[in-house]
Amino acid sequence: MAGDSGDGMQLAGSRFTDATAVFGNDLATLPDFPAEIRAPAGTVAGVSAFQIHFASRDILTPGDTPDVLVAMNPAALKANLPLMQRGATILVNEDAFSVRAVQKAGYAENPLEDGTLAGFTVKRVPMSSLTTRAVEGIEGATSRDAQKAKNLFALGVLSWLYDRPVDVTERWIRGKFKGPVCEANLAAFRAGWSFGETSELIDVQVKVDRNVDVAPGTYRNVNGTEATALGLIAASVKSGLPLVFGAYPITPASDLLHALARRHDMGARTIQAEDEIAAASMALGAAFGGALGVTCTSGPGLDLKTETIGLAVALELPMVIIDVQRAGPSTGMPTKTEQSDLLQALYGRHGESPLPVVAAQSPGQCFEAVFEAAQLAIKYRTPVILLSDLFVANSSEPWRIPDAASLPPIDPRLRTTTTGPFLPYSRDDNLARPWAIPGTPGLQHRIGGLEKADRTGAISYDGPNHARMTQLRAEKVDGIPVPDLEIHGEPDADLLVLGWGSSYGTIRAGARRVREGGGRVATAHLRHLRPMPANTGALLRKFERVLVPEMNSGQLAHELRARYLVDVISYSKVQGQPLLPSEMEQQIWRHLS
Amino acid sequence: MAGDSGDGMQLAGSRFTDATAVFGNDLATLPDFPAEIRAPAGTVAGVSAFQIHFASRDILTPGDTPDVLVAMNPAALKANLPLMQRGATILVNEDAFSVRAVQKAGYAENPLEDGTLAGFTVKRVPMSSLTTRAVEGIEGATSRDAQKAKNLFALGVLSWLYDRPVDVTERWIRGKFKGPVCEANLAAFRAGWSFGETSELIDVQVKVDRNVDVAPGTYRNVNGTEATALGLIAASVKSGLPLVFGAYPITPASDLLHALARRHDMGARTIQAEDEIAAASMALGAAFGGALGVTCTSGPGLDLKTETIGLAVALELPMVIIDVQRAGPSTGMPTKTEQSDLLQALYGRHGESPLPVVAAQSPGQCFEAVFEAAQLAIKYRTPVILLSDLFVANSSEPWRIPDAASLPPIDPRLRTTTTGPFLPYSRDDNLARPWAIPGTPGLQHRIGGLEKADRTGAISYDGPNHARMTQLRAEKVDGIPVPDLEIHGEPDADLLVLGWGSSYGTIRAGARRVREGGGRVATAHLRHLRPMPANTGALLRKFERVLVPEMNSGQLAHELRARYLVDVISYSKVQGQPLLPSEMEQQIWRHLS
Amino acid sequence: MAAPELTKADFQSDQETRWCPGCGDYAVLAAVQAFFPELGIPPERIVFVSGIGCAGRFAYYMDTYGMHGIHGRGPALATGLAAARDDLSIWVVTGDGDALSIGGNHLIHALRRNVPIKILLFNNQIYGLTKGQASPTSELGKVTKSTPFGSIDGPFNPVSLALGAEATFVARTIDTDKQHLPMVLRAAAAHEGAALVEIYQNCPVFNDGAFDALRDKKRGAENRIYLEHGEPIRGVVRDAEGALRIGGEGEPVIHDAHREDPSYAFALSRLSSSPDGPTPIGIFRDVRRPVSGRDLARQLAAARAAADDASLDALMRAGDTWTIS
Amino acid sequence: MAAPELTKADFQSDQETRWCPGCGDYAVLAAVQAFFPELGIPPERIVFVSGIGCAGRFAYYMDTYGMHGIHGRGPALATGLAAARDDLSIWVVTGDGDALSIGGNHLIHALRRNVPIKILLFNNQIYGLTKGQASPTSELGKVTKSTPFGSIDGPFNPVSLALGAEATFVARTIDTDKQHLPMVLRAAAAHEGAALVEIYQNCPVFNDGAFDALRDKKRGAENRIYLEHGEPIRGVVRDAEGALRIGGEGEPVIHDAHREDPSYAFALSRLSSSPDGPTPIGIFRDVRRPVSGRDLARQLAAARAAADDASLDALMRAGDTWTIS
Ligand SMILES: Cc1ncc(C[n+]2csc(CCOP(=O)(O)OP(=O)(O)O)c2C)c(N)n1
Ligand SMILES: Cc1ncc(C[n+]2csc(CCOP(=O)(O)OP(=O)(O)O)c2C)c(N)n1
Ligand code: SF4
Ligand code: SF4
Ligand SMILES: [Mg+2]
Ligand SMILES: [Mg+2]
Repeated sequence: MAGDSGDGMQLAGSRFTDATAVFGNDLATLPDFPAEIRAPAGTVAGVSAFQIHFASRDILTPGDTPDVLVAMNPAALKANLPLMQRGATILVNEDAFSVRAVQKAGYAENPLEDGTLAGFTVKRVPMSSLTTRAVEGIEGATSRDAQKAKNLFALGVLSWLYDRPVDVTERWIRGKFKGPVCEANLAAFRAGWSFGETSELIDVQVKVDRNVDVAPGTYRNVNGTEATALGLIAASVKSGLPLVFGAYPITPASDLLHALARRHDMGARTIQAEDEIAAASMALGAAFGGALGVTCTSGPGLDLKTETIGLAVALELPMVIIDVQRAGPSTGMPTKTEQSDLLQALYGRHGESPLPVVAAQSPGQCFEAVFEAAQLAIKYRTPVILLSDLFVANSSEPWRIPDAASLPPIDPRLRTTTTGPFLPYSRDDNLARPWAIPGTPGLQHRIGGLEKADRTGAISYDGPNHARMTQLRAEKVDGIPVPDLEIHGEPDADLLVLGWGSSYGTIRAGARRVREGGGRVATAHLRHLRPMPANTGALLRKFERVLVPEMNSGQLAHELRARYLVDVISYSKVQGQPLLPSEMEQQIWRHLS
Repeated sequence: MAGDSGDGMQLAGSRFTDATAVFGNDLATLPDFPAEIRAPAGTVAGVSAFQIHFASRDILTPGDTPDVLVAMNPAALKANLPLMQRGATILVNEDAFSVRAVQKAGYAENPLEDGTLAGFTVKRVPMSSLTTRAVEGIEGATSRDAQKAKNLFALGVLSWLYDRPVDVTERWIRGKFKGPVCEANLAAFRAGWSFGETSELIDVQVKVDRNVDVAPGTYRNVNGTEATALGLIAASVKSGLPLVFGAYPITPASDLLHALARRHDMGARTIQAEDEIAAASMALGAAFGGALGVTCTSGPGLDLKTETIGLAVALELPMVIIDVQRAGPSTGMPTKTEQSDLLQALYGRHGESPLPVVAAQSPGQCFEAVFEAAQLAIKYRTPVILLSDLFVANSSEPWRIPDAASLPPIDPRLRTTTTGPFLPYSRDDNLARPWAIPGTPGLQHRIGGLEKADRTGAISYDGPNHARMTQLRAEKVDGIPVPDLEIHGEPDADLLVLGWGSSYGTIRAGARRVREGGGRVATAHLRHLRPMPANTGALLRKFERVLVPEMNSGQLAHELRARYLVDVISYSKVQGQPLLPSEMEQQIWRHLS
Repeated sequence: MAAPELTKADFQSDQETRWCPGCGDYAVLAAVQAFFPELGIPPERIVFVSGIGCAGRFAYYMDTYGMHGIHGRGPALATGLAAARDDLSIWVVTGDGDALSIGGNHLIHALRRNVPIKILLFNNQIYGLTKGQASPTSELGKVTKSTPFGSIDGPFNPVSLALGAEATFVARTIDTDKQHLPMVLRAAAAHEGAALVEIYQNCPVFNDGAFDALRDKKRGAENRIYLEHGEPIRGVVRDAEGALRIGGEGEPVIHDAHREDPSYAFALSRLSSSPDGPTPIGIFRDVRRPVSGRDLARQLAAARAAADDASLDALMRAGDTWTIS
Repeated sequence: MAAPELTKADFQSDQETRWCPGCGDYAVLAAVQAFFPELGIPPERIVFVSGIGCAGRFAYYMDTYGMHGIHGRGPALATGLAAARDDLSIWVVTGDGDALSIGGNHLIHALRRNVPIKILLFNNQIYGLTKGQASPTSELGKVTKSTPFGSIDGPFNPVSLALGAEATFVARTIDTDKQHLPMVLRAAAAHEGAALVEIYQNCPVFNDGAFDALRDKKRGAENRIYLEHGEPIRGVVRDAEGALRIGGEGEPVIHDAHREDPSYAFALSRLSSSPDGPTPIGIFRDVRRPVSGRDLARQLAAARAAADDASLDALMRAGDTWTIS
């Protein structure tokens, strides 16, 4: 938190610290006062900052590089930016970036506009004016009070982001101030908090294990959303298929729509549909026309896309559905993460409607995951669900940028000719049917959601045909070859920790700590939820104990039990928060002894 | 099939027979010519009929009582009605029921209108006029040709209903007739077939085991739909809650809407909603107002209701969702039965959103099943899914009518007062929350889909609270006491056959046949899919082998494996057809040896 | 027994309001809370149903019964509630995305059916809660997060759409107009069937100033074309072709909100295509049509009250039965 | 190279048509198949997208590309297809339930966006496929399977609804009118944006005779009010209040389908409330408005064609990067 020395940063900082301590976190702080007591307002010299590092346990330093900077003015930004790593979040008081203020801070151009902040997650909040408005109605409060209360607005926003208890701070405000000033401060604090909640602000910290060996190459910081956007563009380029992305805004999935909407330069077409049903239908309609049809949503939206996904299963057309999971049920906690849509992805459609399910395991790996989802969709003519989550979508990590040339081409194998009558439901070796798109002479055909006769695709109510088609659809999906699970750590340990999705880094980190402490443990991570790797069952049986940590009530555990009849141990955390390395470490120790 | 002797019934009958033989069914026929060669047209004496009994195997007699009567005129109806058992299907040529024809047959009133056919499933088809229209366009065909071709229209309808191959018959028509007459007959046949398909005609035969001991009491014939309608009315009467039934038409669920729409006399309110989302939302909105909110649909509609059901889970309001399953995926085969929505009912919602799932096992038992669903919904303040299917909804059986007084009252326990602040998310011993409905002074409160703080119901983004609420919601559902599974047959046999839903009668019949043949087998039937009876695991482990027959790809088997880690044997049939006793018998023998 | 007089405080819930400072929603909330005592309906007989969006939060702030539903389904939830209960005053609060994008179908059907519910559509021409995407009322070319190169789709005119959907009551008002807003609410409450009230609502964070042409004291005075039943409509004439126009030659128009034929109200709705110039404000249409289920509700309530074991027995035993002893 | 002349047979698929004998759908199918050669578009560049219902079967019978989708989603599927491909002629076939009940939202949004698709709405005022329930165009009081005591909800007027949703092309025609139907299709095909064509279609099985007042030779001649651009509308006058009326005193009206202001077309749509009396038939409105994504499609196609590994590399490496060797 940095601002002008008159901005009350120390006060806000210490309040946040208190609330954090009450919250039970371990912490370390580093107040950073300006050298001169009365440095000119708005200059870099006048910046006052307060840094706090907190976590559940194990705080060794006051945080080498902060994850979040709150900059109340351009000078504060200038002074603290060098401390920040790319990928960090910067919350700026947008109102304070007037031309004059920008110059005073020593910037030539407005740093919010000129690319200075590229690579950071910038959240622009008009803090001054929102505070003024919050305070406006309070009898007796002056505009100066409002002006002074904006530190509490910032504190409110931060408290929301990090779930700090509000009552502690409110009690403190009540004790410290009186009358209109008290009211003004309370109003500002609450307004900041409400702003966070109401406008569904999200922040997640980078939890990814950074101690892995770093391969040579060119890197950048990406969050999961950016990597997904790049992966989709790459799949479009490598397949030569136009990308048509239909979506309806929903936190935390909207950002992908925003990112792709900018990509006219790569020929990407985004449509903000009237609802999720339409969004999925648009992607599917586009797929019929030979596009890479993609739709992206979060839980409530996935519910609504169900019927259309089922149609895609019946039509056997390529389509990618991205589900950025958030905490449910129902509206739930839209700004909190969870992995609780797994069973829905697998089974949440009427009838027997199998489809491949892939999961993203880290911000950078979203690129690969979505690229693979597109590959599978196109190769097998099937909808594919990619499970991501709020945590992986919003956190960021250094990502080794692949060479475009090294990415495999995706051959859409569009059918353009036929000898004899065209059979839209004949199949190749992968059991995939031909994709013949409108505009192809001689291959006119009709497809639909009614059961189809094998090979011809004509409407069929025949029982044995239905049995056969049901089986073919399942075989096609279950026959997809996916790479074997790889064991990390001690392959002959007693305990295997098997995770999926965004907990990848955390599980690795937890296991590493255990190993550092002398424990022996193996880990593996599922990226393919249907079909599962061929060696999954064997691996599960090989270990004496298998721990399955998930941010849900044990959905993967349930599925593993059903498939492999192995009594895995479910560790379930449903708090809207990512798993923590420390927590993993503790759990592993628990099951080692 | 019965009509005037000039109506060509024998011809139609023998064609159907041929197609049936080709189809591979065992069969027995009983042509029934009129005694006089030229009895006056339209009189009972002039009726010509043809009876056929067919099944996969084991035909002992030409069918004691026919399941379906095709009556081409009133006389045919009159002559054959005595043969028919209540519950059978009667397809009438509506056009032939003119006042004169009715009198000629010796009826005082039109039997279609005066209640003569109460208890039968009557399908009125304007066969004469549809045939005339079908033939109209054919060059050279006379109206006499059209008149004579209506037997082929009837044959077409029957062929559709029973999936007879059309090519055999068409080939025969081509061989037998020439020129316009041939065209006319072909057109009539196809028109009949198309009518069946286009207007989603459904027929199922009564497959229920009738050899059970018959308890004393008053009986009537009901099909599953009628029993469900009565069960809902009973739940409304016994709870004192108004029934609000929101539905959107869909085969085979629409009939329940039709049945309840007539029940103004019992205070039932039906709404044909604009879509399934609205239908579910209307039921839920009504529940908030203190009604028994119910919605009914089939697969594609269940997809659409997903999000609203999730809201009901979060709101913890009573609601009953009836899913009359049909063959999927997607539009699938709307007139064919299946049990393939089980995993969707259990898991097809985003987030952790548990709810009780109940299944109906026979037409008459639909009454109990839906009554129980309503009881659970009201007692536990939760949406409940009742899984029925096309087969159970449309087939019928004698049903022992309960005394209204013997049905348990359902106490809605509406909250009307409070001491201290009202806590809408406080819980009783069943973990159910208070249901305080608008109009109750002093208990104003707001509920919604965002996560709620325990007890107070205020919006909460708190992690531990979310974990606690997630657990409470699951515990509430899983803590519902349901009766233990009962073993039928030999409790110490090696093989247990465990079914669920509409296969109840078939499995019993198959097992009986095995026992008659000297085999030893036990059966049990699951009516509660979540929670499952407490003794389920123990039972599964007690038997050496457990056979789980289902009309899907093994969904219950999957669930049992996950829950109880028992390697059950799945017998899966996905042909849009109910399981058959003979098939069950065969499977049981297979796993006995 | 005379009920105690209700006050504004009776409608204020203890939930802290959580909109951004300066949000137009505050003004609407204050106006609604101030207006409700006038209806004389006790708070427990009032229900606010809402969808998702900033506007949807409204339901939490009224000390009545309330249901914060799911996105777009407010009118459907409310229709079910109205079917179950004809003794309640049911209000739906919705946003432009909630009502016109995802919820468009339920809105038009509730209006067609003439369900006895009052729908307050907070139109800020943007998605607020999800942080600034285009809505179906955002203007062509609008730059938003989801349309960085400008929206390529033209907007709905909510009043026209409602009239096309057979709405019996359609009005438009402005968040900050402390006189006009309650006046419109009063008429909506008095209307027997479905009432749609479009409220121009400023979103200072994501779409500030969208309605300045009408909200500003000075510009508003120029641009607001008030519709008052029986009064001439200032500045509006009927031209030689029979069309309504702002300014120019023609006959003056006397406003008739009760005209059966919605063509007139529709023509009024077309006088403005976006709220940045002269715009009609007030009640466009207010006519009577059978209210969905009104009589039925009474009839069914009576039937249900009479339904008992005896009638249930009779129903179950209707038709052919046989007895085995 | 001159393409061979197309004939009706080129548009007939080998699927046997499976409607009930006498169904109005046959007449529409025949008219459409007979009309299509005239467009000169090869069958492979034509796509029929449909929802579920009897009408939805239409897609199977045209020997073009076809997609029989799910209930109500035809316009959304077609919008996606149109976004992917601007070289196709895309037609949606839908029923009154499919388009106006479950699919109402997609319909109004496709019209608002002015997506280049042609929507044929087969209105038989009933649910055919599901055997006879009320639809949103069934009249008040209608007795159907789902409304045994008569429907309590008034119907939509599809033309009014479409106009309220900003439709740029709206027409109405009759299944059996072999001259008029192709004339309307011709105009719809020529229209650049979204076109909605309501086709009154008889369902002899579940709602026979609903349109007899217009389909009958004799009664039809009396009741059809043909709308022809530039021609006076027979029997319709503008009264002193500026309203359109059938009969009575007033000025004759010359039809102007191109009038920008939809109020006029809307007024025409209100001349009839159900098709059992005098009813306007023809093109109510046909105006130009930017077509959704028209220019964008070309621009994006060019961008995609140019996108290659080099541009992908550039994109991935945009912004801050660092290299580890
Ligand atoms: C099914 C579903 N889809 C999407 C969302 C995300 N969402 C919440 S509110 C909203 C739109 C808000 O816009 P509007 O209705 O105009 O309300 P405002 O916030 O502007 O008041 C969206 C897209 C959701 N909650 N549920
Ligand atoms: C999601 C879903 N809900 C319901 C249905 C059942 N259904 C099929 S067609 C139809 C309505 C048919 O009416 P309409 O659109 O008027 O077409 P018509 O048959 O009259 O041509 C319905 C309710 C379905 N197939 N899918
Ligand atoms: S985002 Fe806009 S509409 Fe939502 S609370 Fe903030 S100012 Fe109001
Ligand atoms: S039910 Fe009606 S609309 Fe459907 S095919 Fe038959 S006649 Fe045509
Ligand atoms: Mg809005
Ligand atoms: Mg219809």
